Amino acid sequence: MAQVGTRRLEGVGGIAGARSRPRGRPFRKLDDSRFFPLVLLLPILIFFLIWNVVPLLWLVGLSFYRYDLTSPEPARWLGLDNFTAIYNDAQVWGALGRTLSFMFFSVGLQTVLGVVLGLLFWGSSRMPGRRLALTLLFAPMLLPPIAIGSYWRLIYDPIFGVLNYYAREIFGQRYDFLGSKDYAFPAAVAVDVWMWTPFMILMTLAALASVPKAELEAAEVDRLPWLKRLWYVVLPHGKFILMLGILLRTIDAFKTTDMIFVMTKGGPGVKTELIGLTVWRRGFASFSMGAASALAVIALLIAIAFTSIYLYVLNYRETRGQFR
Amino acid sequence: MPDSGGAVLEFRGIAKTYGERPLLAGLDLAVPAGDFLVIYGPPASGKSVLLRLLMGLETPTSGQVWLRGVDATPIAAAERNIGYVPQSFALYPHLSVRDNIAYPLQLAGTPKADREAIVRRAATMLKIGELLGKRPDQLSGGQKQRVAIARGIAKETEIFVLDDPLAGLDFKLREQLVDDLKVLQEETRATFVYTTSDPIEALTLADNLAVLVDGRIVEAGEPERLYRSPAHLRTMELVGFPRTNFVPGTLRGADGALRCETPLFVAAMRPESDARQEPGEWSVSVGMRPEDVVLVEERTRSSLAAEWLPFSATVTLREDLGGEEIVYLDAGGTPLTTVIRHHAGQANPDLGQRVDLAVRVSDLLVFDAGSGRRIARGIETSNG
Amino acid sequence: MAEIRVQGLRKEFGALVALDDVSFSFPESRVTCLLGPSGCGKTTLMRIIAGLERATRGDVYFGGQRVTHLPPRKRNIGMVFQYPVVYRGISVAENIELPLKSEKLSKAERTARVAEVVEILGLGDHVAKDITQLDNGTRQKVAVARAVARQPRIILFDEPITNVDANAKLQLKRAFKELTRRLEQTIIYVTHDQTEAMTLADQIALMQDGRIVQCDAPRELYNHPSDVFGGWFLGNPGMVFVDGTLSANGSGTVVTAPLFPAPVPTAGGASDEPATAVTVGIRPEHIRVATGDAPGAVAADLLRKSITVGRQYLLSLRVGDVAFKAKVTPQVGESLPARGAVWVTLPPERVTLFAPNGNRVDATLTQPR
Amino acid sequence: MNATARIRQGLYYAVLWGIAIVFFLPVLWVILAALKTKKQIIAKTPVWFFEPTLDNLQRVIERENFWKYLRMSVFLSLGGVMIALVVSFLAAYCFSRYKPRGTNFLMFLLLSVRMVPAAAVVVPVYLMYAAFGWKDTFLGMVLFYAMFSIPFSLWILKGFLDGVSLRYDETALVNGGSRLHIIFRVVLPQVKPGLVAAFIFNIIFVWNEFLFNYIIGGKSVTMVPVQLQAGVNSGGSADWGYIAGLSTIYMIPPILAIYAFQKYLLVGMTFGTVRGEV
Repeated sequence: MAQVGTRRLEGVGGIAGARSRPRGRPFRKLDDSRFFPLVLLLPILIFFLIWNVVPLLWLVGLSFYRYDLTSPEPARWLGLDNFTAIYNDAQVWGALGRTLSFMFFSVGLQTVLGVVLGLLFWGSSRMPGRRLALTLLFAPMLLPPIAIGSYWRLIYDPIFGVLNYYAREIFGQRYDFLGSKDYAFPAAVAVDVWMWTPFMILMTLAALASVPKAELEAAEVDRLPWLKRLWYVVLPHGKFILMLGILLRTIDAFKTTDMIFVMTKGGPGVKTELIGLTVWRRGFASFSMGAASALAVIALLIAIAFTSIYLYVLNYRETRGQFR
Repeated sequence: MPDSGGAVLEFRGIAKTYGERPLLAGLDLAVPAGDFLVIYGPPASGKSVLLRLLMGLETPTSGQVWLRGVDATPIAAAERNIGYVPQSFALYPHLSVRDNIAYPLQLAGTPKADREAIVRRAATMLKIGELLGKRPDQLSGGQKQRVAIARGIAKETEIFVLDDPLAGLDFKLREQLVDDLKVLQEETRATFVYTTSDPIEALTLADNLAVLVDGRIVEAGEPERLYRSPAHLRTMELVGFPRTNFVPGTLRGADGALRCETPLFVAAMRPESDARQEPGEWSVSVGMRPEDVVLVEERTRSSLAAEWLPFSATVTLREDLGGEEIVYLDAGGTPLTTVIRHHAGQANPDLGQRVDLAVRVSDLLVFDAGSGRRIARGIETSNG
Repeated sequence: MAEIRVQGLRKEFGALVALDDVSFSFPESRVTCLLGPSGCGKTTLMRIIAGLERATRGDVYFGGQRVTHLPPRKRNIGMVFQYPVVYRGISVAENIELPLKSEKLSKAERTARVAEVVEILGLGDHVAKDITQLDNGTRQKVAVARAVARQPRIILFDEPITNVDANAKLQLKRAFKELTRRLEQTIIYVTHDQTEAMTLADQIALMQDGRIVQCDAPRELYNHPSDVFGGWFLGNPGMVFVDGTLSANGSGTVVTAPLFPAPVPTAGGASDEPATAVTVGIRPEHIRVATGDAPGAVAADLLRKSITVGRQYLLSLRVGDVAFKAKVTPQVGESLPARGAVWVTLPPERVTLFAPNGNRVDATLTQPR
Repeated sequence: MNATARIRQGLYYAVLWGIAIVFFLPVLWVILAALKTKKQIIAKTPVWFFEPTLDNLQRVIERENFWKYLRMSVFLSLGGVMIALVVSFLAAYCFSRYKPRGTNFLMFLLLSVRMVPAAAVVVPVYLMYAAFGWKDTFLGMVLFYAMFSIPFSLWILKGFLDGVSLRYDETALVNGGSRLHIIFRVVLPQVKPGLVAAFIFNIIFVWNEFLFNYIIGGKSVTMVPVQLQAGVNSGGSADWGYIAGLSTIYMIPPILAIYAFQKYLLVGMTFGTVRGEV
């Protein structure tokens, strides 16, 4: 036993005077108990149970049934029939393929444009009215998608649309952007690009802000050329946030429904019908809930896969401690 | 169970493991009332965990914490009534300095008038009286630390725990705060338990010093005793600045005499106990304090008495502390340091120069390389 | 190689004056340490010299050339930052070489320069390693190597060893010492650590509140601070200060202070002025402490003693209500009791006098006859 | 700074402002439309300069139930988000401090479900609401929006709570503070920025939400976007003046919010996984 030397003083107290016995507490409080963490979690668990688990089970269950709201007959067990039907459904495959190319083009364009414009905005911190300019810039992504869809219907309108007028001024020709087979899809992509490029600008600015100031200063003192600075200084720090941005956009592009719904309803034909719209249509246009659920289950799985990738990237960075 | 024997707080057989990893291993320590105990050890030696066990913020895997004569292990942190200065300042950013300091009192339900008086007193002691109206983010690092200490001591209790409160502060700030803390403790006569990994801080503050290495207390006692007569290699290494020089060697016992051979010298030793009287051979570490390694002028070298062991080394760096200088040396691959004091008119070697050194046999301490325990020391010659 | 001169440099951050009209010359091919507590303006001064910060007023000259308005890349300087800046994704050697690639040097020349700095800084074992495999200390060495390899006229160090562990600190100090012995460049080294400054500098420029208060060789600065601040800031602990009075007594001027048993005559001071307040300063290691009385000694209370650097003893003492510190040798320290009555002597030749405004008084004390 | 540098900087800023305006142009066009007469809206040659009329806006305001829908938008947004903040703050504290097993899994699940296309979730939710009779009830709608806001709030708040040192809790604990005291008096004041970010971000989401309000809502809990969609899809020729007017009024709060809380935008848009400002 390491009894350290005996000491001459009797301890008499601290600055406030000693009161050596703590005041006893008559009863053990709830928050000392080991159930306290559970109490904190209870509300979220209830929400999770009622609004996530129940619908999820419902959804998965329903996907094995034939269940039409319009028909009087009760739900009928189908097994995997709904899924095989989807597998054989060219329309679904078409919508999936269209969604993929929508994601590819719109996210790709947003990224390129966003990075370029973001770099342009780098160093604008002392711009007069910067806050207002950024508000205008970021406005598209924060307005109701429903409203956005309707604006663009107005702008794209073949007769009085402002875009058509200028198209004719320049190309001498009118375009029915949303009504024509050739232009509807690019027109939808264009709206998405307009709406979400500001997001990629935001992410690029965040990525640039994550580059330590000293490293930029060192590159300046070391006289590195512009491109080398981007490559050796900016990219190693910024790529992570940029990656998160791209992933978030990909997940979000997969979900696009409202805006298309208002703008084209998937038309002309199925030219702009994305998977979200297909699910919606199956459920609430033809009221075949079973088939819609099966499709929803598939969409769900794809979304979970995307989210996993996102979180994996996020976690990878945290565990590898790449902050320094 | 041993009687607590007037100890105001006591660790009995404390062990703590996180998963598989043992942080503290069977640790006993008793602290008498009014003591300034410094728990001193290298970073990550378990100092903070020990304090957190004392505060009741962690539960020991085994063993007990006794407070004021009762087993406090099952008592919640809130009921232990200990003043606490955590490692990072942890000042509440949304409260003024005054409210930060008054915080423990407010929680304890001290009447408002008394609170103000105690806050004033604490602020005066720590020389932050004029800062009471400010917010933490308006303060410098040293001021924040003073506020954190004031908050820690403004509590109606007689036991205070300070977890390396000066870590990360500027040199000059530490110098002042160390002094103020010592005076504070002597004036209040409260029991202070303090951790640090700075040797000078530990030596300056401690009434008693507990050297903690790898979750074990290797030695505890008054700092001067630990400094002069360390029983363990780690004690000698850590207690004192600059760090002690160690030379690996072999201790040989034959014909009732002990000899220690190192790359630098060969010297006669005497065992610490009879156990080492028998013939044998041990691999050892020979410790010599930097101030005991002295620079010798070439011409006086031959006239050195037999009690001095001469060797030579090359100067690799001279670090000027102002009042004294640390000379870093390389003696055939063994790094060594020595201290020279300018005002004492000592030798003044150049960087890269080969210099002659000597150490007195009686200043050598020999430690078992395996256990780290002291097993022998240099023989004192009668005329020394 | 170039002398660096700043002229009437002023920097304001809002209401805060970071640099208060600093005019100063950093001599060519020398290591000048800017030393001072945090917030004294030393980093701001260096950043203005580097061109990373713009002065509110004043000019910077390299050699004879005015560079006030040049961006950093046109100033031909090297700089090492507080936290190790390395370029990611490439090896140590490539890191050192990267800036050289923009310098229009032959491949052979580049390789030779890299090899040279690698050798000086002892990076030989690491050249091929990826930068992410290195600890902070080694990274900082790489940063130093990169700055040096370009052979700029001027190299600036901004507290380069603050953020590395103790062991790496020592290694870096060795490397700096070695570097500065070999290099011909003008070097400015910013630090708040007096030991670093004393160890590495040819001369130290001590800063306080946006001004350079003194510039001298390290030992000179330590031994003869030109004001109270220098005396306090250097040393561990810093100088001991005691209030006293300077007055005339017929034959000359004398200093009266609680730590002197009788007035001590001065040499060189003015003699017929009325009594003025003066601060008596002495380094704690110069104070003599003994258990017995001696000529020139006063009785003191020893409050505490503790072991400090190299087994010296740090003593807390009090004479009347004046509390102060002294640092004594192991032998003396051991002979003293833990607390109690002792005798304290201030050797007059070690005492420095300061005026009430903090400046050193040009007067030396002499042994009382 | 010399003259050329100043001119160059002026040009640079002008370009940046230009970009911002180009992005805002489509929105501006709608705002202009709201101030035009019907004729001006459908004029074949775009009308940029005209005498503004408040007719459209007046029509919007006077339309039956406009205030009711707007009120519903406000109540549902505020109500849902406030509930979500309370629920997720408590949960985030638990996750951050007690680290119960399954923390990561639950956080992952919550986020995943939120990332699923709304159309996929709406089917079972609709059936559940129909079965339990929660359709077209205020409580059903507000609780749904609370759930809708919980995942992002939880992520944002967990991130902020992890940034509050455990030393704060411990200091309170050793001084006799209760857990509830720590949660509401010690930690809460320090995560205010997180609360603001979560609040702003989620409220904009709910404010703009359409699909669920359309499907599981009904006459008594209709919000403005549903009304907007009804306007757009009302037979052959839409009443553009009305739509533009309604959108213009409805976009004022979000635009003001972005202006006022711009520094929280990044935290919100990445639900706390990227911190900082731009």
